Amino acid sequence: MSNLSVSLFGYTLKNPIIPASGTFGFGYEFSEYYDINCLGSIALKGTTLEPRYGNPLPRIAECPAGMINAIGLQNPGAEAVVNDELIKLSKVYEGKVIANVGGHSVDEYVKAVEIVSKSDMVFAVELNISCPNVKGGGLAFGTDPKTAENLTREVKKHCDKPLIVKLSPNVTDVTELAKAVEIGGADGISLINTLLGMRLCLKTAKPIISTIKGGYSGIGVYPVALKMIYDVYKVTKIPIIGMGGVSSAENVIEMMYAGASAVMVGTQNLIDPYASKKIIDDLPKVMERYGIEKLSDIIGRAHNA
Amino acid sequence: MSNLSVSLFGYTLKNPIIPASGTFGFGYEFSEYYDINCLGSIALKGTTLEPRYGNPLPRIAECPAGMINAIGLQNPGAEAVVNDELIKLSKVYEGKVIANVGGHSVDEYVKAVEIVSKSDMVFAVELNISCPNVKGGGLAFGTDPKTAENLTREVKKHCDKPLIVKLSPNVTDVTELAKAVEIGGADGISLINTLLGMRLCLKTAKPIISTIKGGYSGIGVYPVALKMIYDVYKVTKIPIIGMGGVSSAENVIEMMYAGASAVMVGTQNLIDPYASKKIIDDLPKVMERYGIEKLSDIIGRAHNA
Amino acid sequence: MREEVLKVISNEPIAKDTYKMVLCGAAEKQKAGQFVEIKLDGFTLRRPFCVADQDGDRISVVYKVLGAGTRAMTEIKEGEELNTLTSLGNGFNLTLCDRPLLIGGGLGIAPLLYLAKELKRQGKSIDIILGAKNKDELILIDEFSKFCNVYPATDDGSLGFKGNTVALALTVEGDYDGYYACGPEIMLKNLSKLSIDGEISMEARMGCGFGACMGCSIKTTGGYKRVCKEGPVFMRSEVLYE
Amino acid sequence: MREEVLKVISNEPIAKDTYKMVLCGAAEKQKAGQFVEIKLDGFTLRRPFCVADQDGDRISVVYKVLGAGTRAMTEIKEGEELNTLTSLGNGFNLTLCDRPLLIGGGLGIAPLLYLAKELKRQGKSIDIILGAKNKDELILIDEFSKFCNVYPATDDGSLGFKGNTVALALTVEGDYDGYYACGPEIMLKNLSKLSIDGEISMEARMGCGFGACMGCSIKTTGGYKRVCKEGPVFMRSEVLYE
Ligand SMILES: Cc1cc2nc3c(=O)[nH]c(=O)nc-3n(C[C@H](O)[C@H](O)[C@H](O)COP(=O)(O)OP(=O)(O)OC[C@H]3O[C@@H](n4cnc5c(N)ncnc54)[C@H](O)[C@@H]3O)c2cc1C
Ligand SMILES: Cc1cc2nc3c(=O)[nH]c(=O)nc-3n(C[C@H](O)[C@H](O)[C@H](O)COP(=O)(O)OP(=O)(O)OC[C@H]3O[C@@H](n4cnc5c(N)ncnc54)[C@H](O)[C@@H]3O)c2cc1C
Ligand SMILES: Cc1cc2nc3c(=O)[nH]c(=O)nc-3n(C[C@H](O)[C@H](O)[C@H](O)COP(=O)(O)O)c2cc1C
Ligand SMILES: Cc1cc2nc3c(=O)[nH]c(=O)nc-3n(C[C@H](O)[C@H](O)[C@H](O)COP(=O)(O)O)c2cc1C
Ligand code: FES
Ligand code: FES
Repeated sequence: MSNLSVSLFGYTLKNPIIPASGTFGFGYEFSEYYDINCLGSIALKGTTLEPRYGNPLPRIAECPAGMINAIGLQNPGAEAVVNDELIKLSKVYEGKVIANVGGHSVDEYVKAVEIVSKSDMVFAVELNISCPNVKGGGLAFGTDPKTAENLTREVKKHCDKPLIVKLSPNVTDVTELAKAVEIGGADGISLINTLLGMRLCLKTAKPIISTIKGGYSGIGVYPVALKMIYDVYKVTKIPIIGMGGVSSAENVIEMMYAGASAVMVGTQNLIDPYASKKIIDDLPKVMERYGIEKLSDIIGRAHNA
Repeated sequence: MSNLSVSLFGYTLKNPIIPASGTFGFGYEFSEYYDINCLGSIALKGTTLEPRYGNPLPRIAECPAGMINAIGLQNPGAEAVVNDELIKLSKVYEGKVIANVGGHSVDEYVKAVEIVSKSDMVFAVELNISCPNVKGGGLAFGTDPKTAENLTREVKKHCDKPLIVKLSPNVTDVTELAKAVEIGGADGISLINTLLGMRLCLKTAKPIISTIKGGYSGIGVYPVALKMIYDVYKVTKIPIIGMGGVSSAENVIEMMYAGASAVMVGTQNLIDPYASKKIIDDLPKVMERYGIEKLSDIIGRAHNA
Repeated sequence: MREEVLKVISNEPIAKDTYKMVLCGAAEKQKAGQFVEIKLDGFTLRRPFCVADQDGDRISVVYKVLGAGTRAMTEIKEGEELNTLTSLGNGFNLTLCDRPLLIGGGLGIAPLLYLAKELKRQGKSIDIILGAKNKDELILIDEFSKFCNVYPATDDGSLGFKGNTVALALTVEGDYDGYYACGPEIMLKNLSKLSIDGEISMEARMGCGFGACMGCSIKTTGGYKRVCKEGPVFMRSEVLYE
Repeated sequence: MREEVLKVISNEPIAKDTYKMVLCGAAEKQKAGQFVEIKLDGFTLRRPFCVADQDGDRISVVYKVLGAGTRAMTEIKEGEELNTLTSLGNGFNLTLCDRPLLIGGGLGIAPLLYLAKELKRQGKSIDIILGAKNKDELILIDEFSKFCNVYPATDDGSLGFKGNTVALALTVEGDYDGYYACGPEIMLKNLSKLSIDGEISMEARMGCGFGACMGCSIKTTGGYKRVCKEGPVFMRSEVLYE
């Protein structure tokens, strides 16, 4: 029987498939569709210290091979996530999750991380320093290596769980950022967040989403994600969680070859609510086709192939 | 009757559709398929001072919403382009073309531009400072604003035709590059060149193309291209030639709304040899649907809408 | 929510740029006001449409050609199978009031047909205002006329009341203790001018359609709510327009 | 090159993971050695396949399941229409020599069938070496046997000569004044060991298939040439392997 399990920071995931932050809510609603205990883990919707409504509508625009979103980190705030959302999730999910934290200032990040990392259900915290949809925050931390390094260091001081830093693809050289957050003390790196993109209305010539630009995700970003994961694997020693346009078990295997220790599925969950489950169900068959017995064996294989 | 003509540097194009460099060879072979005189203009295959074979095979990898190429600027050299290729083209094409020039050093760029810009068939030169597929050259010029500015200035001194500088999307802030080349004396800007991407072979785990990474193009890059054109339009006064994933007349209109004075069609020519012609044929109908009488009226409309 | 492959029974124009598509194979009874999402070949996101009627396992939707997706839908042939998500959203509250006024503008008329039938089954008498730009764009008027009192309103006066649906509603609201409305955003917004409250069915650009992406959240007096999950039907009084 | 919509007449397995697809509607006679490119739903690039036979407006291709595209091809049903580009590439030179040896390895056997028929029509007698890993993977042997002298070669000796096609060819080359070969790259490369020269049909990952992208250029003694345009057939002696 094929072995799908992978290990992240000493925690064992039954498989490497994790729904990506922002595309799976706080998880429990998907348990109406299938038993979410089949998932490797779950990345929670991006959480900030205070509750946020996010950006005005429209927040969504379609693209030929994906979508643009400008949700703007709508969330009920860190306290409510721990006290309400995670309680609801604990009723339907036995595993542990990854909390995803966004912010505008070092202080805000630190405080939000302190709150969410206290929850027993959280086995790692993912620091979103790459959200293109929040004014004056997010992305700025994700484009300058020194700023990213300092933020990581400050947050790490107040976080007793493994800290994953999520990188933006909207930079000239993502490896600079990766090296910086590793020096800053990150335990893992996740990438990619969304690419900056936009769409215009053919009738009015106006931007479709309210914030003009937004974050582009879906199958169209896959080759970009793969390249960045491959490059970051070369320059860092900490585990990488890969994502960006994954829509099949084959994509998962290719991303693990490139260097991902686990793989997040984002936009595909929105197109097909059963996507993450289907990918997990397909994995053994596809592994067999390519002669893979143990999924964890293939992490980074492209680099020695 | 709808008016499709646009003007670039005082030269009138019967329509804004120009096959993109590298996806249409030197043009004349497409005249076996249709009368290429319907085209607004043609961007020639990237030309260097000396002949180049380019990269080893494989040079092509497929992606879910596009392709990766690593041609590496295969071309017969500037002299042969002027003396052979353009002569062949002149037999089947009455219009004027855009010569596309690549290089490794300022000197090489300057000399190649001097040669190709002498041809009567060339009404503008496109400087490719963003080719991801040539070692030690191309892309480096395209990521640092100061280097790009200086190259533009030097080339401009030796170029008596309008000079278009083609920008890379693989940068943190494309507007910095745009402003730099405008200061350097560029008469126009074209964007985007390919995004960096890669694919791995599922059987061997090895990169599919010989150079490991390559340039990603096709419908998957469209929202990224649109956003960059929109941003560059805001900060520069010179005309923009837009491209990246264009596959329909609707895409052309949207790109012109964003700020493009003309639009190049690349990968779609490879998927459908008749693509550029089909888009031109579709334009009047689509213009009518959106109440557009004169195509040149809509350039940059998104910015006042 | 249910993922279902439904078969196209028919797909015919019923007015200018307006089509009715009948799909069969639905396992569940949809509530009036609920919507379905259709996956179209070559498009990333699903297209949401209100259920305009249900008869056994047959669901119909009425759609207007708006962009590339709905244009492609007009090409779909009888017998083709479509991947859909059904039973989406909350639906209208059928016990909202005793003497309801129905108000439909433009394509918003479609979901009210199914609602009207359901209310009729409860024995209620149905008065409905149907509004459009002009007579030719007024859809489904014959179908409603069979079992409802129809009050047409057209911007150009080519049929019935000259003016918009809200203006007409203001002249009759005294006779009703509530309303159900669906139509353009401006109409729904202006319904606050009525002294009675009612339910409105809203639209938003959707990422998922089943509550996962927060792409469709609106502000309400009860905090933010998702059009696709807590909606698309809301009390007019709870919606906070920006 | 021609853009043509061809209709699938049949699409059947003929060996392990190997299928034959017959398409009808081709307007032009393809040359032996030319190839067609098929656009598959959901895939960006067209898939190139050699013409394995032509009978009037019917073209057949023989393909092996290799990746996602060819796997999807096995699902294509009779009656479906496929967008194709036909008459691609140069094709074999039918007047290359008087007494040719044909050498086919693996899937490379397929295009030689059409070639053999064309040569036969010229009145030439056809000797062909057919190679594969083992007996079960040796395709089309019955079809060739009808009109050619077939010399099988298998790596495991399960049929005919034990060894590869080139090794077998070396033992008989004296009888021929040229060859036509198609098969894996390593085989084509090793044909340089023969003292006679001949034509080889090459493969390359293609962007376009009709000469526009330079994705398939190889080095030859006559400069770089495109597999899709100046090829896929080249003289063995002109190809410079790296
Ligand atoms: C809950 C709900 C119920 C609806 N019911 C109906 C109905 O019964 N009949 C009907 O004709 N229309 C209905 N609509 C609107 C319908 O979904 C859009 O007209 C349709 O999605 C447009 O698709 P398109 O590809 O033609 O347009 P495009 O503009 O090309 O679509 C691009 C993207 O924008 C989205 N989009 C564009 N316009 C709208 C809109 N007005 N509302 C939501 N998304 C939009 C599309 O779904 C797609 O994701 C409903 C919308 C919602 C949210
Ligand atoms: C001129 C020519 C003639 C051919 N004739 C035949 C034939 O008669 N029968 C047959 O079975 N195969 C033939 N091939 C190979 C066939 O094109 C590939 O097996 C097929 O494209 C694989 O597609 P896929 O989606 O299954 O593989 P994937 O690996 O999923 O394809 C990914 C991409 O790589 C390309 N690709 C992968 N392998 C090859 C390859 N070996 N050669 C070229 N492109 C490749 C695909 O076309 C696609 O663009 C020929 C190739 C060429 C160039
Ligand atoms: C609707 C939506 C909301 C998202 N919200 C978040 C978020 O809150 N925090 C975050 O780190 N990433 C967020 N992302 C980014 C995804 O987690 C992921 O990095 C990105 O979409 C690329 O993966 P994909 O192509 O598989 O979707 C969001 C993406 C989408 C589409
Ligand atoms: C096969 C191929 C070859 C290319 N060669 C060149 C080139 O020589 N010079 C250049 O400036 N751009 C080159 N490009 C980039 C295109 O001109 C264009 O900028 C890019 O592909 C984006 O447009 P598209 O998505 O429409 O293809 C090439 C692209 C492809 C696909
Ligand atoms: S559309 Fe995704 S939450 Fe409503
Ligand atoms: S595949 Fe494009 S030139 Fe040969």
